[in-house]
Amino acid sequence: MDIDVKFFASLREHMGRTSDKVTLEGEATVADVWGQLSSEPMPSNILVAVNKEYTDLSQVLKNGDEVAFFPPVTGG
Amino acid sequence: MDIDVKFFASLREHMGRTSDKVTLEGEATVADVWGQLSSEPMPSNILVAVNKEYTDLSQVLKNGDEVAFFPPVTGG
Amino acid sequence: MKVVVQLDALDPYKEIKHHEETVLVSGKHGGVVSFVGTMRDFNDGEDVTAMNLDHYPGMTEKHIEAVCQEAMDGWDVMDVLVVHRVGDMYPADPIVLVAVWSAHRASAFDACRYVINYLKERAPFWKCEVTTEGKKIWVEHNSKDPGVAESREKLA
Amino acid sequence: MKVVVQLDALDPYKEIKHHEETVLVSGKHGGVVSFVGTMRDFNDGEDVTAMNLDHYPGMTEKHIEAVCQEAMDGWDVMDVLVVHRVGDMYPADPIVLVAVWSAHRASAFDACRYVINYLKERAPFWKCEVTTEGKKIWVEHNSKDPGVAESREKLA
Repeated sequence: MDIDVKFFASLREHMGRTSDKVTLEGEATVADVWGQLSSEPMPSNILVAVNKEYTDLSQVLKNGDEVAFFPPVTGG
Repeated sequence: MDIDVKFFASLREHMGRTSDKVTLEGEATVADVWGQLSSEPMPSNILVAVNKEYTDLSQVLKNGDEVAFFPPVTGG
Repeated sequence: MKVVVQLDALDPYKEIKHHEETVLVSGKHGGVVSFVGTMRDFNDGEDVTAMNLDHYPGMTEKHIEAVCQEAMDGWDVMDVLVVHRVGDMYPADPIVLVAVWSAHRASAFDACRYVINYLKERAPFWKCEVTTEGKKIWVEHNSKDPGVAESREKLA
Repeated sequence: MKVVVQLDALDPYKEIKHHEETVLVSGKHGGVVSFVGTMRDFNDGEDVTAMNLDHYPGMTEKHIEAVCQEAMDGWDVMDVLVVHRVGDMYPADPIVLVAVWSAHRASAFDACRYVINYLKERAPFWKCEVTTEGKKIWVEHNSKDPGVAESREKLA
């Protein structure tokens, strides 16, 4: 399945890109997406969203999902 | 001693005047002022101020004090 | 800290801007919490067409200033502005503005709420409403904010 | 209920007036509580000259709307307006406006505080500050309002 990936803020600079595309075989979770993007473990403060809802690394994905990784939010 | 008296809001209408002057002999309290102004007892919801500070009927007065009587406040 | 009681119409947001431009140092406060109380066109089931707000000149300002000072002493805030109208007004007219500037929002919320609650409890103002039938009604009491006792506890 | 995320400069009090004139029914609300967050010219001991506010289009609006809806459901309020800037800004620029209209002030204070607290906790925005030396610093976390947990308890 094909997954759209987005990075924001300091993580975007760290990863050197704004977005990416990942192709995974069989059942896959957000953790599998991260595993394809980086050889480092995901920093513990990084937040995860799938299709614009907060979730975590264990969420199972489906084809076409949008997965976003970003640091703690600082709006307002 | 001479006391300046002020009435506000619905009490002003009830008393039929905005202000008054009362002359008292010897030691006198706010209660004595009210006694000179009206034969009725002071309604229990009426507030009292002497020289623009809240107080009660027992306060002892001095010459020239300004005594105000008014209903519960409703600002803001 | 500034307290104004005025007969003139009140434009609360112009007052906030003016205060920021003339009194506050730009770029230092992180936030401002404001409360604007406006006249409603109904009360206790009656349609209200006009209102006269009576006050006790001198005592009113003194007590609002005391409440503002308590807020400045009780919370970490940078400035407090209160403007309160008196005289004749009409539905939707702003009656009172309380604005509190602070580095952090929690203090600004607490202090603003404290000021409006205790202003309503202690400042000598009296509302006299005129109904559609031309009846004059002295408002007997203000609605209570359940937070009044709470703010007092925090300050104690 | 209206939520706007915009690149344009924010004039918070013009937004409040515009909302009152176009959306609210005149004479029905008793008060409005607003919070305006402004950019400060310092942070953690550094002088700040500019800021870029990043966001996640779509997710940001969705989460602010959810917070506003929680406030509308949780308290007796008439309307909620949020306008939040993104992009480049400078010290003293307003960053965010939260305004809540209500018949009674207690609900307006509670709901306004809830919205700004949970917006800060959940809406995906990221501040990147530029210091006087030209250094870019991603702000790592927001200051906590001790009232966050409190509001949550009230709603539960």
